[in-house]
Amino acid sequence: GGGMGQAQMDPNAQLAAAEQEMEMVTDMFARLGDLCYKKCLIQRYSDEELTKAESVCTDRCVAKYFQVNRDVSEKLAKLSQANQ
Amino acid sequence: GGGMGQAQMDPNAQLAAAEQEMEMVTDMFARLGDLCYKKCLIQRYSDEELTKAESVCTDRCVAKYFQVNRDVSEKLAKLSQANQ
Amino acid sequence: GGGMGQAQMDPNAQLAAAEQEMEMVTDMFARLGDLCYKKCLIQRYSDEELTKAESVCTDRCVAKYFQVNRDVSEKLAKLSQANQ
Amino acid sequence: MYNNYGASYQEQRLQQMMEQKQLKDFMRMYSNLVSRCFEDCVSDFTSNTLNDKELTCVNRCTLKNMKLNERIGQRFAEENAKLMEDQAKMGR
Amino acid sequence: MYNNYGASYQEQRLQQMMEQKQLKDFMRMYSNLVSRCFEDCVSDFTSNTLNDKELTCVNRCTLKNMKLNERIGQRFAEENAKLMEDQAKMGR
Amino acid sequence: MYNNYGASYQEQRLQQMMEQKQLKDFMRMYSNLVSRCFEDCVSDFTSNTLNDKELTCVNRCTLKNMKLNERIGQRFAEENAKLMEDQAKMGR
Repeated sequence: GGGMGQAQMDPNAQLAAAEQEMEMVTDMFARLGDLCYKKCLIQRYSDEELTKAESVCTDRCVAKYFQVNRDVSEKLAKLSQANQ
Repeated sequence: GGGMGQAQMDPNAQLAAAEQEMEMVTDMFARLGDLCYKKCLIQRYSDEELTKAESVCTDRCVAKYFQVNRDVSEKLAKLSQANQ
Repeated sequence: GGGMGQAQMDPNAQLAAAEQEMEMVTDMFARLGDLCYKKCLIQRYSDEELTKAESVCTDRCVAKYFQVNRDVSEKLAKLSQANQ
Repeated sequence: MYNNYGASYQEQRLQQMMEQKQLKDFMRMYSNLVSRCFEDCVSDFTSNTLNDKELTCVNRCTLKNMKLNERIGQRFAEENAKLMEDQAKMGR
Repeated sequence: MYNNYGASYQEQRLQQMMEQKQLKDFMRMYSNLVSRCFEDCVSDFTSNTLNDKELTCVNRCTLKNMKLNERIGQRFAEENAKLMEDQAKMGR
Repeated sequence: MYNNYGASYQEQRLQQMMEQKQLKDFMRMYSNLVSRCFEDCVSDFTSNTLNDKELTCVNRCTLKNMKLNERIGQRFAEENAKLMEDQAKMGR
Protein backbone atom coordinates (compact mmCIF):
# COMPACT_ATOMS: atom_id res chain seq x y z
CA GLY A 1 0.00 0.00 0.00
CA GLY A 2 0.57 3.75 -0.09
CA GLY A 3 3.11 5.70 1.82
CA MET A 4 1.39 9.03 1.82
CA GLY A 5 -0.41 10.70 4.65
CA GLN A 6 0.26 10.72 8.40
CA ALA A 7 4.01 10.40 7.77
CA GLN A 8 5.48 7.17 9.18
CA MET A 9 2.56 6.08 11.39
CA ASP A 10 1.74 2.37 11.36
CA PRO A 11 -1.64 1.84 9.63
CA ASN A 12 -2.95 -0.27 12.52
CA ALA A 13 -1.99 2.43 14.98
CA GLN A 14 -3.74 4.94 12.69
CA LEU A 15 -6.92 2.88 12.83
CA ALA A 16 -6.66 2.56 16.61
CA ALA A 17 -6.18 6.33 16.91
CA ALA A 18 -9.16 7.00 14.65
CA GLU A 19 -11.23 4.59 16.72
CA GLN A 20 -10.12 6.28 19.93
CA GLU A 21 -11.01 9.69 18.52
CA MET A 22 -14.47 8.55 17.42
CA GLU A 23 -14.98 6.96 20.82
CA MET A 24 -14.10 10.25 22.49
CA VAL A 25 -16.52 12.25 20.36
CA THR A 26 -19.40 9.81 20.95
CA ASP A 27 -18.69 9.73 24.64
CA MET A 28 -18.76 13.52 24.80
CA PHE A 29 -21.99 13.52 22.86
CA ALA A 30 -23.63 11.02 25.21
CA ARG A 31 -22.55 12.97 28.27
CA LEU A 32 -23.74 16.21 26.74
CA GLY A 33 -27.14 14.63 26.11
CA ASP A 34 -27.48 13.69 29.76
CA LEU A 35 -26.29 17.06 31.01
CA CYS A 36 -28.54 19.20 28.81
CA TYR A 37 -31.48 16.94 29.59
CA LYS A 38 -30.89 17.56 33.31
CA LYS A 39 -30.27 21.27 32.91
CA CYS A 40 -32.95 22.14 30.35
CA LEU A 41 -35.91 19.73 30.31
CA ILE A 42 -37.83 21.49 33.04
CA GLN A 43 -41.46 20.84 32.17
CA ARG A 44 -40.97 17.19 31.67
CA TYR A 45 -43.83 15.76 29.69
CA SER A 46 -46.85 18.01 29.78
CA ASP A 47 -46.45 17.87 26.03
CA GLU A 48 -44.41 16.15 23.32
CA GLU A 49 -42.84 19.39 22.08
CA LEU A 50 -39.73 21.16 23.31
CA THR A 51 -40.88 24.51 24.64
CA LYS A 52 -39.24 27.65 23.28
CA ALA A 53 -37.41 28.09 26.61
CA GLU A 54 -36.17 24.50 26.54
CA SER A 55 -34.91 24.85 22.97
CA VAL A 56 -33.00 28.03 23.73
CA CYS A 57 -31.59 26.49 26.90
CA THR A 58 -30.41 23.47 24.90
CA ASP A 59 -28.57 25.60 22.35
CA ARG A 60 -26.79 27.50 25.10
CA CYS A 61 -26.12 24.32 27.01
CA VAL A 62 -24.21 22.87 24.05
CA ALA A 63 -22.31 26.10 23.46
CA LYS A 64 -21.31 26.39 27.11
CA TYR A 65 -20.28 22.74 27.28
CA PHE A 66 -17.83 23.32 24.43
CA GLN A 67 -16.45 26.33 26.26
CA VAL A 68 -15.94 24.30 29.43
CA ASN A 69 -14.31 21.63 27.30
CA ARG A 70 -11.89 24.18 25.83
CA ASP A 71 -11.11 25.75 29.21
CA VAL A 72 -10.42 22.42 30.87
CA SER A 73 -8.27 21.31 27.96
CA GLU A 74 -6.18 24.53 28.03
CA LYS A 75 -5.77 24.24 31.77
CA LEU A 76 -4.56 20.65 31.53
CA ALA A 77 -2.15 21.58 28.75
CA LYS A 78 -0.67 24.32 30.97
CA LEU A 79 -0.42 21.96 33.92
CA SER A 80 1.37 19.31 31.87
CA GLN A 81 3.85 21.91 30.53
CA ALA A 82 4.51 23.13 34.06
CA ASN A 83 5.26 19.55 35.09
CA GLN A 84 7.98 19.04 32.50
CA GLY B 1 -17.41 -24.11 6.00
CA GLY B 2 -21.16 -24.54 5.73
CA GLY B 3 -23.54 -22.60 3.58
CA MET B 4 -26.64 -22.84 5.68
CA GLY B 5 -28.16 -20.29 7.95
CA GLN B 6 -28.32 -16.50 7.79
CA ALA B 7 -28.26 -16.61 3.98
CA GLN B 8 -25.25 -14.72 2.54
CA MET B 9 -24.06 -12.97 5.68
CA ASP B 10 -20.29 -12.86 6.21
CA PRO B 11 -19.35 -15.05 9.23
CA ASN B 12 -17.32 -12.25 10.80
CA ALA B 13 -20.24 -9.88 10.44
CA GLN B 14 -22.44 -12.57 12.01
CA LEU B 15 -20.12 -12.76 15.00
CA ALA B 16 -20.04 -8.97 15.30
CA ALA B 17 -23.84 -8.88 15.16
CA ALA B 18 -24.12 -11.60 17.82
CA GLU B 19 -21.65 -9.68 19.97
CA GLN B 20 -23.62 -6.49 19.51
CA GLU B 21 -26.85 -8.22 20.44
CA MET B 22 -25.36 -9.77 23.59
CA GLU B 23 -23.92 -6.37 24.49
CA MET B 24 -27.38 -4.83 24.13
CA VAL B 25 -29.02 -7.44 26.34
CA THR B 26 -26.38 -7.10 29.07
CA ASP B 27 -26.58 -3.36 28.96
CA MET B 28 -30.37 -3.49 29.33
CA PHE B 29 -29.98 -5.89 32.21
CA ALA B 30 -27.50 -3.65 34.02
CA ARG B 31 -29.71 -0.60 33.58
CA LEU B 32 -32.74 -2.53 34.75
CA GLY B 33 -30.85 -3.55 37.87
CA ASP B 34 -30.10 0.06 38.72
CA LEU B 35 -33.62 1.24 37.98
CA CYS B 36 -35.42 -1.44 40.01
CA TYR B 37 -32.98 -0.95 42.86
CA LYS B 38 -33.86 2.75 42.91
CA LYS B 39 -37.59 2.19 42.52
CA CYS B 40 -38.08 -0.81 44.82
CA LEU B 41 -35.44 -1.11 47.54
CA ILE B 42 -37.17 1.18 50.00
CA GLN B 43 -36.17 -0.19 53.39
CA ARG B 44 -32.54 -0.37 52.58
CA TYR B 45 -30.75 -2.64 54.98
CA SER B 46 -32.77 -3.18 58.13
CA ASP B 47 -32.44 -6.81 57.15
CA GLU B 48 -30.73 -9.03 54.57
CA GLU B 49 -34.00 -10.28 53.05
CA LEU B 50 -36.09 -8.71 50.33
CA THR B 51 -39.42 -7.81 51.91
CA LYS B 52 -42.58 -9.13 50.30
CA ALA B 53 -43.38 -5.61 49.06
CA GLU B 54 -39.92 -5.22 47.57
CA SER B 55 -40.16 -8.57 45.79
CA VAL B 56 -43.53 -7.76 44.26
CA CYS B 57 -42.31 -4.31 43.27
CA THR B 58 -39.28 -5.88 41.57
CA ASP B 59 -41.40 -8.26 39.51
CA ARG B 60 -43.61 -5.42 38.33
CA CYS B 61 -40.61 -3.21 37.74
CA VAL B 62 -39.16 -5.73 35.28
CA ALA B 63 -42.52 -6.27 33.56
CA LYS B 64 -43.09 -2.54 33.17
CA TYR B 65 -39.56 -1.95 31.90
CA PHE B 66 -40.17 -4.43 29.09
CA GLN B 67 -43.38 -2.63 28.25
CA VAL B 68 -41.62 0.71 28.09
CA ASN B 69 -38.97 -0.94 25.95
CA ARG B 70 -41.62 -2.21 23.53
CA ASP B 71 -43.44 1.12 23.40
CA VAL B 72 -40.29 3.11 22.73
CA SER B 73 -39.20 0.65 20.08
CA GLU B 74 -42.57 0.79 18.27
CA LYS B 75 -42.56 4.58 18.43
CA LEU B 76 -39.07 4.77 16.94
CA ALA B 77 -40.05 2.33 14.19
CA LYS B 78 -43.03 4.54 13.30
CA LEU B 79 -40.89 7.65 13.32
CA SER B 80 -38.29 6.11 11.04
CA GLN B 81 -41.00 4.96 8.60
CA ALA B 82 -42.51 8.45 8.60
CA ASN B 83 -39.08 9.83 7.73
CA GLN B 84 -38.69 7.72 4.60
CA GLY C 1 7.58 -19.37 21.52
CA GLY C 2 8.42 -20.35 25.08
CA GLY C 3 6.80 -22.97 27.22
CA MET C 4 7.45 -21.47 30.59
CA GLY C 5 5.14 -19.50 32.81
CA GLN C 6 1.45 -19.83 33.58
CA ALA C 7 1.60 -23.60 32.99
CA GLN C 8 -0.54 -24.62 30.00
CA MET C 9 -2.52 -21.38 29.51
CA ASP C 10 -2.99 -20.27 25.91
CA PRO C 11 -1.05 -17.00 25.31
CA ASN C 12 -4.10 -15.31 23.79
CA ALA C 13 -6.18 -16.27 26.79
CA GLN C 14 -3.38 -14.88 28.98
CA LEU C 15 -3.57 -11.57 27.15
CA ALA C 16 -7.34 -11.52 27.42
CA ALA C 17 -7.11 -12.22 31.14
CA ALA C 18 -4.53 -9.47 31.62
CA GLU C 19 -6.77 -7.09 29.67
CA GLN C 20 -9.76 -8.06 31.80
CA GLU C 21 -7.78 -7.50 34.98
CA MET C 22 -6.57 -4.08 33.88
CA GLU C 23 -10.12 -3.20 32.88
CA MET C 24 -11.34 -4.17 36.33
CA VAL C 25 -8.73 -2.06 38.09
CA THR C 26 -9.45 1.00 35.96
CA ASP C 27 -13.15 0.59 36.42
CA MET C 28 -12.72 0.40 40.19
CA PHE C 29 -10.53 3.48 40.07
CA ALA C 30 -13.08 5.46 38.08
CA ARG C 31 -15.90 4.48 40.42
CA LEU C 32 -13.80 5.32 43.44
CA GLY C 33 -13.13 8.76 41.98
CA ASP C 34 -16.85 9.43 41.65
CA LEU C 35 -17.66 8.11 45.10
CA CYS C 36 -14.98 10.02 46.99
CA TYR C 37 -15.84 13.18 45.07
CA LYS C 38 -19.46 12.82 46.22
CA LYS C 39 -18.55 11.92 49.79
CA CYS C 40 -15.67 14.33 50.40
CA LEU C 41 -15.74 17.42 48.18
CA ILE C 42 -18.02 19.43 50.44
CA GLN C 43 -16.95 23.02 49.89
CA ARG C 44 -17.04 22.75 46.18
CA TYR C 45 -15.07 25.56 44.64
CA SER C 46 -14.54 28.38 47.07
CA ASP C 47 -10.91 27.73 46.32
CA GLU C 48 -8.67 25.62 44.07
CA GLU C 49 -7.08 23.74 46.96
CA LEU C 50 -8.31 20.61 48.70
CA THR C 51 -9.01 21.62 52.29
CA LYS C 52 -7.33 19.65 55.07
CA ALA C 53 -10.69 18.06 55.92
CA GLU C 54 -11.28 17.07 52.29
CA SER C 55 -7.82 15.54 52.03
CA VAL C 56 -8.26 13.47 55.17
CA CYS C 57 -11.74 12.42 54.07
CA THR C 58 -10.32 11.31 50.70
CA ASP C 59 -7.64 9.14 52.29
CA ARG C 60 -10.22 7.43 54.49
CA CYS C 61 -12.64 7.13 51.62
CA VAL C 62 -10.11 5.11 49.61
CA ALA C 63 -9.20 2.96 52.61
CA LYS C 64 -12.83 2.21 53.40
CA TYR C 65 -13.63 1.46 49.77
CA PHE C 66 -10.94 -1.23 49.74
CA GLN C 67 -12.41 -2.67 52.92
CA VAL C 68 -15.88 -2.81 51.40
CA ASN C 69 -14.33 -4.40 48.33
CA ARG C 70 -12.70 -7.09 50.47
CA ASP C 71 -15.85 -7.73 52.51
CA VAL C 72 -18.05 -8.06 49.44
CA SER C 73 -15.53 -10.33 47.78
CA GLU C 74 -15.29 -12.63 50.84
CA LYS C 75 -19.06 -12.73 51.12
CA LEU C 76 -19.46 -13.71 47.47
CA ALA C 77 -16.80 -16.39 47.82
CA LYS C 78 -18.67 -17.87 50.78
CA LEU C 79 -21.97 -17.73 48.90
CA SER C 80 -20.51 -19.50 45.89
CA GLN C 81 -18.99 -22.23 48.09
CA ALA C 82 -22.35 -22.71 49.83
CA ASN C 83 -23.96 -23.16 46.41
CA GLN C 84 -21.70 -26.02 45.41
CA MET D 1 -7.39 12.65 7.59
CA TYR D 2 -6.66 9.07 6.50
CA ASN D 3 -5.97 9.42 2.83
CA ASN D 4 -3.82 6.38 2.08
CA TYR D 5 -5.42 5.85 -1.33
CA GLY D 6 -4.69 2.36 -2.47
CA ALA D 7 -4.51 1.00 1.07
CA SER D 8 -7.94 -0.47 0.51
CA TYR D 9 -7.77 -2.90 3.42
CA GLN D 10 -7.41 -0.03 5.86
CA GLU D 11 -10.25 1.84 4.21
CA GLN D 12 -12.47 -1.19 4.39
CA ARG D 13 -11.70 -1.68 8.07
CA LEU D 14 -12.39 1.99 8.76
CA GLN D 15 -15.68 1.73 6.89
CA GLN D 16 -16.63 -1.38 8.88
CA MET D 17 -15.59 0.30 12.11
CA MET D 18 -17.80 3.28 11.37
CA GLU D 19 -20.80 1.11 10.61
CA GLN D 20 -20.35 -0.79 13.87
CA LYS D 21 -19.95 2.53 15.66
CA GLN D 22 -23.21 3.83 14.20
CA LEU D 23 -25.07 0.73 15.28
CA LYS D 24 -23.54 0.96 18.75
CA ASP D 25 -24.43 4.65 19.00
CA PHE D 26 -27.99 3.98 17.97
CA MET D 27 -28.26 1.24 20.57
CA ARG D 28 -26.83 3.48 23.25
CA MET D 29 -29.28 6.24 22.37
CA TYR D 30 -32.10 3.73 22.37
CA SER D 31 -31.23 2.16 25.75
CA ASN D 32 -30.81 5.60 27.19
CA LEU D 33 -34.24 6.61 25.97
CA VAL D 34 -35.89 3.53 27.46
CA SER D 35 -34.18 4.08 30.81
CA ARG D 36 -34.98 7.77 30.89
CA CYS D 37 -38.64 7.30 30.02
CA PHE D 38 -38.96 4.46 32.49
CA GLU D 39 -37.35 6.51 35.22
CA ASP D 40 -39.39 9.65 34.51
CA CYS D 41 -42.75 8.01 33.82
CA VAL D 42 -43.13 4.85 35.86
CA SER D 43 -43.60 5.04 39.59
CA ASP D 44 -46.72 3.03 40.26
CA PHE D 45 -45.91 -0.55 41.20
CA THR D 46 -49.36 -1.58 42.37
CA SER D 47 -49.97 -3.22 39.00
CA ASN D 48 -47.75 -4.95 36.45
CA THR D 49 -49.00 -3.17 33.37
CA LEU D 50 -48.51 0.46 32.42
CA ASN D 51 -51.55 2.60 33.25
CA ASP D 52 -52.92 5.30 30.94
CA LYS D 53 -51.02 8.12 32.56
CA GLU D 54 -47.77 6.18 32.22
CA LEU D 55 -48.49 5.27 28.60
CA THR D 56 -49.10 8.91 27.70
CA CYS D 57 -45.98 9.93 29.55
CA VAL D 58 -43.79 7.32 27.82
CA ASN D 59 -45.15 8.38 24.47
CA ARG D 60 -44.41 12.06 25.05
CA CYS D 61 -41.08 11.25 26.65
CA THR D 62 -39.97 9.32 23.57
CA LEU D 63 -40.96 12.05 21.14
CA LYS D 64 -39.68 14.94 23.23
CA ASN D 65 -36.34 13.33 23.92
CA MET D 66 -35.89 12.42 20.26
CA LYS D 67 -36.37 16.11 19.46
CA LEU D 68 -33.96 17.03 22.23
CA ASN D 69 -31.36 14.59 20.88
CA GLU D 70 -31.80 15.92 17.38
CA ARG D 71 -31.35 19.51 18.49
CA ILE D 72 -28.29 18.64 20.56
CA GLY D 73 -26.94 16.71 17.57
CA GLN D 74 -27.26 19.75 15.31
CA ARG D 75 -25.62 22.13 17.75
CA PHE D 76 -22.94 19.56 18.56
CA ALA D 77 -22.07 19.18 14.88
CA GLU D 78 -21.84 22.95 14.45
CA GLU D 79 -19.69 23.44 17.52
CA ASN D 80 -17.51 20.49 16.57
CA ALA D 81 -16.99 21.89 13.07
CA LYS D 82 -15.96 25.24 14.59
CA LEU D 83 -13.54 23.46 16.90
CA MET D 84 -11.95 21.49 14.06
CA GLU D 85 -11.56 24.69 12.09
CA ASP D 86 -9.86 26.46 14.99
CA GLN D 87 -7.54 23.52 15.55
CA ALA D 88 -6.66 23.42 11.85
CA LYS D 89 -5.79 27.15 11.95
CA MET D 90 -3.54 26.65 14.95
CA GLY D 91 -1.84 23.75 13.15
CA ARG D 92 -2.94 21.85 16.21
CA MET E 1 -29.49 -18.63 15.15
CA TYR E 2 -25.89 -19.46 14.19
CA ASN E 3 -26.18 -22.99 13.00
CA ASN E 4 -23.27 -23.23 10.56
CA TYR E 5 -22.44 -26.77 11.59
CA GLY E 6 -18.96 -27.54 10.42
CA ALA E 7 -17.86 -23.94 10.65
CA SER E 8 -16.06 -24.86 13.84
CA TYR E 9 -13.82 -21.80 13.92
CA GLN E 10 -16.85 -19.53 14.19
CA GLU E 11 -18.36 -21.70 16.86
CA GLN E 12 -15.16 -21.66 18.84
CA ARG E 13 -14.94 -17.88 18.60
CA LEU E 14 -18.57 -17.55 19.69
CA GLN E 15 -17.89 -19.87 22.62
CA GLN E 16 -14.84 -17.83 23.60
CA MET E 17 -16.78 -14.61 23.24
CA MET E 18 -19.51 -15.87 25.53
CA GLU E 19 -17.03 -16.92 28.19
CA GLN E 20 -15.37 -13.52 28.10
CA LYS E 21 -18.79 -11.92 28.26
CA GLN E 22 -19.71 -13.94 31.33
CA LEU E 23 -16.53 -12.94 33.10
CA LYS E 24 -17.09 -9.32 32.16
CA ASP E 25 -20.70 -9.46 33.34
CA PHE E 26 -19.68 -10.96 36.64
CA MET E 27 -17.08 -8.25 37.11
CA ARG E 28 -19.59 -5.54 36.29
CA MET E 29 -22.07 -6.98 38.77
CA TYR E 30 -19.33 -7.23 41.36
CA SER E 31 -18.05 -3.65 40.92
CA ASN E 32 -21.60 -2.42 40.99
CA LEU E 33 -22.24 -4.22 44.24
CA VAL E 34 -19.13 -2.77 45.86
CA SER E 35 -20.01 0.76 44.76
CA ARG E 36 -23.63 0.45 45.83
CA CYS E 37 -22.79 -0.93 49.27
CA PHE E 38 -20.08 1.66 49.75
CA GLU E 39 -22.42 4.45 48.73
CA ASP E 40 -25.33 3.21 50.86
CA CYS E 41 -23.40 2.14 53.95
CA VAL E 42 -20.33 4.33 54.39
CA SER E 43 -20.70 7.92 55.45
CA ASP E 44 -18.47 8.27 58.49
CA PHE E 45 -15.04 9.56 57.57
CA THR E 46 -13.80 10.27 61.06
CA SER E 47 -11.92 6.98 61.03
CA ASN E 48 -10.24 4.92 58.32
CA THR E 49 -11.71 1.56 59.19
CA LEU E 50 -15.30 0.44 58.86
CA ASN E 51 -17.23 0.65 62.13
CA ASP E 52 -19.65 -2.03 63.33
CA LYS E 53 -22.71 -0.34 61.91
CA GLU E 54 -21.03 -0.05 58.52
CA LEU E 55 -19.85 -3.67 58.59
CA THR E 56 -23.37 -4.91 59.32
CA CYS E 57 -24.79 -2.70 56.62
CA VAL E 58 -22.25 -3.88 53.99
CA ASN E 59 -23.00 -7.47 54.90
CA ARG E 60 -26.75 -7.05 54.53
CA CYS E 61 -26.33 -4.91 51.44
CA THR E 62 -24.31 -7.64 49.72
CA LEU E 63 -26.80 -10.37 50.52
CA LYS E 64 -29.90 -8.34 49.81
CA ASN E 65 -28.61 -7.02 46.50
CA MET E 66 -27.54 -10.51 45.42
CA LYS E 67 -31.12 -11.62 46.03
CA LEU E 68 -32.41 -8.60 44.16
CA ASN E 69 -30.12 -9.36 41.20
CA GLU E 70 -31.19 -12.96 41.19
CA ARG E 71 -34.86 -12.05 41.19
CA ILE E 72 -34.38 -9.50 38.44
CA GLY E 73 -32.40 -12.09 36.50
CA GLN E 74 -35.25 -14.60 36.68
CA ARG E 75 -37.91 -12.10 35.63
CA PHE E 76 -35.64 -10.72 32.94
CA ALA E 77 -35.09 -14.18 31.46
CA GLU E 78 -38.84 -14.85 31.44
CA GLU E 79 -39.71 -11.54 29.83
CA ASN E 80 -36.89 -11.92 27.34
CA ALA E 81 -38.12 -15.40 26.38
CA LYS E 82 -41.63 -13.99 25.85
CA LEU E 83 -40.20 -11.22 23.71
CA MET E 84 -38.19 -13.66 21.54
CA GLU E 85 -41.29 -15.78 21.09
CA ASP E 86 -43.38 -12.79 20.01
CA GLN E 87 -40.69 -11.66 17.59
CA ALA E 88 -40.45 -15.18 16.14
CA LYS E 89 -44.24 -15.24 15.59
CA MET E 90 -44.15 -11.92 13.78
CA GLY E 91 -41.31 -13.22 11.59
CA ARG E 92 -39.51 -10.23 13.00
CA MET F 1 3.25 -12.52 35.71
CA TYR F 2 3.79 -12.84 31.96
CA ASN F 3 7.32 -14.07 31.76
CA ASN F 4 7.33 -15.94 28.46
CA TYR F 5 10.75 -14.62 27.51
CA GLY F 6 11.22 -15.08 23.84
CA ALA F 7 7.50 -14.83 23.14
CA SER F 8 8.11 -11.31 21.92
CA TYR F 9 4.86 -11.03 19.98
CA GLN F 10 2.86 -11.42 23.19
CA GLU F 11 5.02 -8.86 24.95
CA GLN F 12 4.61 -6.41 22.14
CA ARG F 13 0.84 -6.85 22.18
CA LEU F 14 0.77 -6.35 25.96
CA GLN F 15 2.86 -3.21 25.58
CA GLN F 16 0.52 -1.89 22.88
CA MET F 17 -2.50 -2.77 24.98
CA MET F 18 -1.14 -0.86 27.95
CA GLU F 19 -0.46 2.22 25.84
CA GLN F 20 -3.97 2.16 24.46
CA LYS F 21 -5.29 1.68 27.98
CA GLN F 22 -3.37 4.71 29.22
CA LEU F 23 -4.74 6.86 26.43
CA LYS F 24 -8.24 5.60 27.11
CA ASP F 25 -7.87 6.23 30.84
CA PHE F 26 -6.65 9.74 30.24
CA MET F 27 -9.59 10.41 27.96
CA ARG F 28 -12.03 9.03 30.49
CA MET F 29 -10.53 11.21 33.24
CA TYR F 30 -10.67 14.19 30.92
CA SER F 31 -14.30 13.70 29.84
CA ASN F 32 -15.24 13.15 33.46
CA LEU F 33 -13.59 16.39 34.46
CA VAL F 34 -15.38 18.35 31.75
CA SER F 35 -18.75 16.88 32.72
CA ARG F 36 -18.20 17.40 36.42
CA CYS F 37 -17.10 21.02 36.04
CA PHE F 38 -19.94 21.72 33.64
CA GLU F 39 -22.46 20.17 35.99
CA ASP F 40 -21.09 21.91 39.09
CA CYS F 41 -20.39 25.32 37.61
CA VAL F 42 -22.84 26.08 34.81
CA SER F 43 -26.45 26.83 35.61
CA ASP F 44 -27.15 30.13 33.92
CA PHE F 45 -28.67 29.65 30.50
CA THR F 46 -29.69 33.24 29.87
CA SER F 47 -26.58 33.71 27.76
CA ASN F 48 -24.51 31.44 25.54
CA THR F 49 -21.09 32.33 26.88
CA LEU F 50 -19.66 31.51 30.27
CA ASN F 51 -19.89 34.44 32.69
CA ASP F 52 -17.09 35.45 35.07
CA LYS F 53 -18.42 33.46 37.96
CA GLU F 54 -18.66 30.35 35.82
CA LEU F 55 -15.17 30.86 34.40
CA THR F 56 -13.67 31.13 37.89
CA CYS F 57 -15.61 28.09 39.01
CA VAL F 58 -14.49 25.96 36.02
CA ASN F 59 -10.91 27.01 36.63
CA ARG F 60 -10.99 26.04 40.30
CA CYS F 61 -12.97 22.92 39.56
CA THR F 62 -10.33 21.70 37.09
CA LEU F 63 -7.44 22.32 39.47
CA LYS F 64 -9.17 21.00 42.57
CA ASN F 65 -10.38 17.85 40.88
CA MET F 66 -6.95 17.18 39.39
CA LYS F 67 -5.56 17.33 42.92
CA LEU F 68 -8.35 15.08 44.13
CA ASN F 69 -7.61 12.57 41.35
CA GLU F 70 -3.94 12.64 42.15
CA ARG F 71 -4.52 12.03 45.83
CA ILE F 72 -6.96 9.21 45.11
CA GLY F 73 -4.43 7.77 42.67
CA GLN F 74 -1.70 7.70 45.33
CA ARG F 75 -3.89 6.09 47.97
CA PHE F 76 -5.31 3.67 45.41
CA ALA F 77 -1.82 2.55 44.39
CA GLU F 78 -0.84 2.03 48.03
CA GLU F 79 -3.98 0.08 48.89
CA ASN F 80 -3.68 -1.94 45.69
CA ALA F 81 -0.07 -2.83 46.50
CA LYS F 82 -1.14 -3.97 49.98
CA LEU F 83 -3.89 -6.06 48.46
CA MET F 84 -1.52 -7.73 45.98
CA GLU F 85 0.88 -8.49 48.81
CA ASP F 86 -1.86 -10.07 50.92
CA GLN F 87 -3.05 -12.14 47.98
CA ALA F 88 0.50 -13.29 47.26
CA LYS F 89 0.90 -14.40 50.91
CA MET F 90 -2.29 -16.41 50.77
CA GLY F 91 -0.99 -18.10 47.63
CA ARG F 92 -4.32 -17.04 46.16
